[in-house]
Amino acid sequence: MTDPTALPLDLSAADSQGPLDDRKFWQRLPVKVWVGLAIVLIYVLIAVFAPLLAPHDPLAIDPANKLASPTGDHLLGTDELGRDVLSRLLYAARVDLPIGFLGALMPMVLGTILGALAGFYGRWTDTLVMRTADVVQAFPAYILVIVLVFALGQGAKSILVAFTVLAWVVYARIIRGEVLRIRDLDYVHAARVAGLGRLRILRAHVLPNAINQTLIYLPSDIVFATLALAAFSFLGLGIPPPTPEWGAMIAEGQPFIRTNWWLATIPGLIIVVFGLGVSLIGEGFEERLHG
Amino acid sequence: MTAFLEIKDLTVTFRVGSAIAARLKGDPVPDLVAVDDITFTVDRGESLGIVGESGCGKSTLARAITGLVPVTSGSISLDGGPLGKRRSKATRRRVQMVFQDPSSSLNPSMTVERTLAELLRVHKIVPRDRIDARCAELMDLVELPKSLLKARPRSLSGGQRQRVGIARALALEPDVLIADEAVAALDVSVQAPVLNLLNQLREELGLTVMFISHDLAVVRYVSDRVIVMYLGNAVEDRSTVDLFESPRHPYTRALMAAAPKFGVKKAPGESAIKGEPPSALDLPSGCRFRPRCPLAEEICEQVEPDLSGASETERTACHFPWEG
Amino acid sequence: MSDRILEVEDLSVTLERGGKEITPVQNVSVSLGRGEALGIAGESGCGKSLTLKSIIGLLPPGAIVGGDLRFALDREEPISYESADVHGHGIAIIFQEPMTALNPTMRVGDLIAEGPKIHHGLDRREARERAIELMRLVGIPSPEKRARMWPHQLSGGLRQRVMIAAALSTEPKLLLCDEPTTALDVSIQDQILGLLQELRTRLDMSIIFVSHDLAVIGELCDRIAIMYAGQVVEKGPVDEVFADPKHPYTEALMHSVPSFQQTTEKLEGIEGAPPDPGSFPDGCRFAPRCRYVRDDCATASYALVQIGERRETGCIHPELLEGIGS
Amino acid sequence: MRIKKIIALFAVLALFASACGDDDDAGTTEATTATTAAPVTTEAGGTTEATTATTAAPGTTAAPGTTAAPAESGGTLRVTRFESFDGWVMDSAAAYVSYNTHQAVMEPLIRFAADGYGFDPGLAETWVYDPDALTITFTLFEGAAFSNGDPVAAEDVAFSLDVWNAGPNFGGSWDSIVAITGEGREIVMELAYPDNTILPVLSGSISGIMPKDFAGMTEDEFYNSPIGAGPFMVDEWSIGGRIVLKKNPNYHREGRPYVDEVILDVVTDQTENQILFESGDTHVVEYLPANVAGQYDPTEVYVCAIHSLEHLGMNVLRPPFDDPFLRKAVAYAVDYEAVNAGLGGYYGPPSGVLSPNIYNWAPPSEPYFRRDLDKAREMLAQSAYPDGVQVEINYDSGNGVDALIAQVLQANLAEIGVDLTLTGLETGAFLDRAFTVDADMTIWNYGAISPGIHDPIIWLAATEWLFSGWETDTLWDLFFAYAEAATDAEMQAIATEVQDLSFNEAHAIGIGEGSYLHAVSQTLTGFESAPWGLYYYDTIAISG
Amino acid sequence: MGRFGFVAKRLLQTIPMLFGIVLVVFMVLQVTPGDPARQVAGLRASEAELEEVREKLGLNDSVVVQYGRYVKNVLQGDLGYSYKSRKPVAEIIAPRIVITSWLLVGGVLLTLVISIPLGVLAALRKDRPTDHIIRGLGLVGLSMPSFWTGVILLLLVALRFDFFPPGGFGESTYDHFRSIILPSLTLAIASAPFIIRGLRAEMISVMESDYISTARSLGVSGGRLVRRFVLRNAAGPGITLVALEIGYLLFGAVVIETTFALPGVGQGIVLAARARDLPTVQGYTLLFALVVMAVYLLADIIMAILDPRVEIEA
Repeated sequence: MTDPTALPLDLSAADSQGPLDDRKFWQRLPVKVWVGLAIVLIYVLIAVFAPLLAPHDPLAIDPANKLASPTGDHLLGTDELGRDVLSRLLYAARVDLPIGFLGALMPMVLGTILGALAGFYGRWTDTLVMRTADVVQAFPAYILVIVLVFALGQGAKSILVAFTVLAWVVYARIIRGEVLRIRDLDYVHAARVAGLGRLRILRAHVLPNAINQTLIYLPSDIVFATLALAAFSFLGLGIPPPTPEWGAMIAEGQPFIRTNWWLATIPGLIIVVFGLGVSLIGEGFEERLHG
Repeated sequence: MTAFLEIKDLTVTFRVGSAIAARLKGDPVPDLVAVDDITFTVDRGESLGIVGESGCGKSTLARAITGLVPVTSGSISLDGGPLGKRRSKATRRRVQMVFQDPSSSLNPSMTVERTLAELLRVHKIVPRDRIDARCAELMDLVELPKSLLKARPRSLSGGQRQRVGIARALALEPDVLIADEAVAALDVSVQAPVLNLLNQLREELGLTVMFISHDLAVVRYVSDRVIVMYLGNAVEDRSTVDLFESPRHPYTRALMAAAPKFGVKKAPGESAIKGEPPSALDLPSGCRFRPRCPLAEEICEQVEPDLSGASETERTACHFPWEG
Repeated sequence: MSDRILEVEDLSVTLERGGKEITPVQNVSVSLGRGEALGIAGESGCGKSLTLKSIIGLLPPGAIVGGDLRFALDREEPISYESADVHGHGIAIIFQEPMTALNPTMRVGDLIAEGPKIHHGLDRREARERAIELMRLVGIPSPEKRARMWPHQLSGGLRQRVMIAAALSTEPKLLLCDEPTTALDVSIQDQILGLLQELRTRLDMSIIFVSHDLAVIGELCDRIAIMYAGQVVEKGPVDEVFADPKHPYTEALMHSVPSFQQTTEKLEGIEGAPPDPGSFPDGCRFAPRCRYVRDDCATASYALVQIGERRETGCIHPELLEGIGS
Repeated sequence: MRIKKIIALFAVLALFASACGDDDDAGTTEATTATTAAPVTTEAGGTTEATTATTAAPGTTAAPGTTAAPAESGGTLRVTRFESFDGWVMDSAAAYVSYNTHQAVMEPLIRFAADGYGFDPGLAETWVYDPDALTITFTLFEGAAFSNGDPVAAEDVAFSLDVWNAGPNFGGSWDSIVAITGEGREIVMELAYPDNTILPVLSGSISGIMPKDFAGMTEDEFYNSPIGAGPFMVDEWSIGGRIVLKKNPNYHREGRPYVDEVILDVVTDQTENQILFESGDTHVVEYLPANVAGQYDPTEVYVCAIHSLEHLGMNVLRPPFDDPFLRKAVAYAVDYEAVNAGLGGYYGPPSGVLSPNIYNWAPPSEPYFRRDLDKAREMLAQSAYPDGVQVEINYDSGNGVDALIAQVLQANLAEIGVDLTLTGLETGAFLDRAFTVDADMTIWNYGAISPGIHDPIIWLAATEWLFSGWETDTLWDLFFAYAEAATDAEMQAIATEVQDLSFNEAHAIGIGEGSYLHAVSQTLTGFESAPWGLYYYDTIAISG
Repeated sequence: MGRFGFVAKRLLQTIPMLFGIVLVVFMVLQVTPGDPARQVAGLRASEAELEEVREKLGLNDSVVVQYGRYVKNVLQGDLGYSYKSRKPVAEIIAPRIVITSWLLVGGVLLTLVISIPLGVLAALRKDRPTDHIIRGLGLVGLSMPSFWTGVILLLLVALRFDFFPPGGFGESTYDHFRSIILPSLTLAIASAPFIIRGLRAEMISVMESDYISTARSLGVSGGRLVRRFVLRNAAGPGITLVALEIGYLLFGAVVIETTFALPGVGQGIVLAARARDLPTVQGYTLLFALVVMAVYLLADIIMAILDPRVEIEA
């Protein structure tokens, strides 16, 4: 008798049959997930309540009072147009967070669809999708963003389209791999024997079970999207001014780093902490799911 | 009487490796013949066991009948109608399968109820408003508490999952039920109830059952008739009673000798069959069992013995069958 | 007993799983004489495999082990379970899945040569010769050729033979077998069992053979320990236990397995499923599935009771058993 | 169309005068040339000194390093710039930084003077323009030779003329020259008609002298390893990469250049430039953006005369800026002081649409736009968009100054309900859209590179009024009138008329007037720059 | 079919990929707004002049013909011609490759120097404080925008220690070495966490595998166990990780070369794009893509050498 689920310890087989309902899954999440969730929640709250939290209009310029040092009125000083840096940092969450999340979610959706089609239908669909993936993967992101910024103009739309066009590959590979694995599992065979339609099998039996793996990857992609957005802003291809955005704020503040070091440093730290929060969630989930 | 399920000259081959690479090298395109020209029939209500070791093609045979793997040549017909490559939903319904591995045979993201209800709905087995009731009936049928309808597979034990697997197959009210190593992955203490359930359902529902297993004892317990397979061939096809009383093919005999038995101590160095089965890509000439057969003679190397005998269900493929 | 080679006393293994402590092995005591073969039988999650791994110190990190282990080859005092002292010195182990148990990036000959290199200081050439010798010993045909192959190029049966040869390379006095034939076909299983029996006699080696298959244990072993839910529930000579089980679980197990030697009778099996190590029941752990269960079973504390000269049972009501024959 | 060709891009109109740069022995640009005004014609062809009284006073600079002849020589001059050099094809170079480099290698016959008003000797020691005889006679320096040792001769100039004329951008600027002859050090250009523009054109980097037949190379080979008679030779170069210039041993002027080597690097990151400058790894950071100049030690910022004009073009070819009231509303809504503050005080409120500090500049006849929100609202109310409107503004996203200004504008215009969408475009895309007048608003910067007001007039015409799409026929007429004008007063009246045209219709408006800036290390002497930022490497020496 | 067969097959597979890459690179030019002819003829060239240029450059041919020509040229090693610099594109790119190679080699080396010991240590000390600290630091590194890290390093290190130049590439080999350290470190800070994480996971899965139990039961321990059993098996996936990382490193190079004023291909592509030197942009793009493809190919081949099982997966 072979038991393919048998791991080195024979209790693992029991583990897989253990009564792990959803509630317990959450209860047993490592502390780091809660820390990460707390961090991300704070950022989300900041984004949602930025208008209430911000002491000033983030766009209100006051060139006479530019590059001011921190004071009671401007807790983090002002930028080169005299705008309140703190308010801009808070409002920037409204740009960076959605783009970070969407920049990871949209490629996930596209990658999931393409990966699922490739894995499930195989043959030329597979060849087409995966060879395209190879090419996209070999392609420098910078060029693509430039082309898209040319074609669609600067802004969130171009950035998101670029992320989607670039980052779907990873998801497609994961999903394809999972679909190929699941396609050969007995419950899919059972569905086929039962005469269920291919699309129904894909939708109801294959995809829901394949998607877990991508969820693990999602947090690190959110971090990546946030960082990439910052990098594109740094190169002048990101969100157009004056919309506050952390990466652009770093780039704008950078020339003044010798005199007003906080201008570039603090948005950087804010990105780091956000990335840390998201990564902690990701790591925690991965630990929980993979042991 | 015409046979209910008729398998005729069935051959299933798989392509292994790259055909392009082989052509470039001038080699023949490598095909693995998993099931090689098998013919047999099953009567309505009969329980047929198929036994053999890994790689003998028994699972491929089962999957070919359910339509999971394409047939290379030969035909399958059910109740006079062909079971071809393209099957209508209604035809598919008639042959259902219970799978081996309870950990992978149920969709982990679906509750038992959704698993069953989906089939009832898609095949319109019962009116919509009867679906819940029918699910409950199916649970009764496989002797599971209805409370488990809301459960997901991961909170079920192996035995319970296998019962759900059976319920799923029965939901479509099939004529033929194929059980592929249905208890192999279960704990010993749980095997027997599942086997009993299958026996019982066969009687109650008048199912035709094909039971596929590597375990002689299990096959004997559930089958009226047994086909022994070796390397894609059927080497013996006899009624269970006859087969176990007087196995004719040397391979059948060896299998029986090799199976562990209570109260028999193994002698040092002793084994019932020498060597290992040859690669399916590089089959010996003549009788496939010949390199390991204690009785092999020259003719076995030259002529592949036919599966033949006194009747359709009394056949052996051996030049020197044991006459007990 | 002076010829005892191994004594395990009161072994308990505690692990952390999902933030919770579980004890999949509890109060296990087994002993083994020189040249003896002991079978440990039980179903998944019963702790049989973990017991074996405790003996050779291959527990996962973080495992807490209680009890004593005496490996009486060259010392009398108990040695620690975590200690690596036993590795390669007198105890060896073979696993269920020879595919995963062999280093995929090492030629099988090199793997077998590791032991001789480390323990006997053989140089490469000598170690290779020794490896080929061992491969011949375990019945691998054309060992010179096969020594240069990778594990994935071998069949399951040959892999298990390679595994055995590697184990033998350390010249063990005790060979632990963790379901070594479960993944194999019945004809190959038969060969491996024959091989083990042969090695045992030829090398005067003791064997602990873990399996869920009573019949396999019956073919190879002198004594058997039946485990259920982390505890040994019955111990005794194989023949006696099979002929007259003294624990309802043993009896039920024997009723569960069909046999092709006997005419068909209705198998009984056992209601329910073996419990998960995270949720062992209180009292007698088999009680919830036991057909003879009595009220006091739910509160019974675990103890193995001597019955007869060589047998022990964990059941507090052995008198209720019908016996196999009835 | 010949006229259009002539006036292409940076063509400049010189007056009848022939300036004579009598070079003192060392040949440095003396302070005296800076204060002499641009020469103005009298009809007889003699030269008289013009006054600069009517022009706005050039911004006096207290820049470092502008001392007299440097005492020391040798060393490596290191320069970094934000912009990329764009190759040795003089005709197609568009970046200011390229002009500096071209002149260092392929020196023209004459140079513009550092004050931007007159000329200095280049390869020619003296030059005489005779409008009656229709000739310009150059006398080359003794020993003027290409870096390969060949002496510069009339044939080389003639060959160069052919190459210049073939250029797609500037070709035609030299149309008036019909023949070049000469012998020895003398080179005579014969003109087909009197041409006021020709001397300024010949002083530009587009008129670098090349050896005849590319010194035996193919055209492509030549542009890969160019040869000129300038103070430096090309040692290594690439677009966007490092350029290494070595002292030309055959250079005709004794003692020059002072440095042995010039290394030019492109450093696009502003912080990095600053760090390199502070650590002494670079001597000059060319064309500092005004917004970051404040990060440098003020004594090390060379402030050119106020000359640069930040401007805004509003597209009159389509709604909404086909509505003059809306344009005026915008003009009155801009906070010019805020723009100035945003740019570190280097950009004051504009005085018109013509870049100031050049000869014959004149203001509009009415005071120029200043922020007046009431007036802005009043204009808006009269427009078709009393409740405001949404428009897009295009700018070069690589230009931090323009990006800043765009943000200020956005804030200003929001106050009157004009909603500005900022579209920063990569330089190439920006130019494409600008020159096809395919944007609601375009923001950019220009500075004339000649000492006459005709140069910005040409620029306005060439850009269809700073990318606003306004008709240019009137402008051309004014330009010709200007060219024919006899007196300064007439010319200034024309300048005023141009200013008024833009002021009255507000299609193209100035939004800030400022200086080009360089960071120049204290260790340099002899650094002098024209108002538009051009300077010569060979006048610079490194001390200490 | 053997490992040689795998490599051959893998090489064959790259051919269609090459065509795909060249196609995309070619398309960059097609979809980028703006007229290449105007680029050559000058911004104010007349329509007739533009037409002349188009004819000369073959821009009037159909896209398919142009693509065919481009493929043919690329196959002959001709990446095109920059109208701006009057140089073959290959000549423009070539000197920059050296600099970026320094940066990439430095970045990869530093990444490995940082990540291999830390990854191995974290795996060996799984779930202990060392592991948590290493992983925590990794997460921080992962979240740092590299241009930001670069500036911080410039200010904190380069301006304090003369050994590190504040930017540029220097003239001598020694200068190059000094110049490349901080940029490489910046790259490594961003990429090491990936490798640490991957290596740790791979090591753990290897260490938990049955064959490690086998090795331990045979008495193999300590360095021998790690070397011959753990690392050998973790190396293959590790190399794949590093290969994947190269793609990110190339993107990082674009940013970091800008920050540190390194005239490498990253900076080159930005400048070429800004200057609308499209043939050069194409050349860079092709170079990037080919490098990434070659690295993946190399990684697969090394995998095939390291892992005897590759032939069955092929």
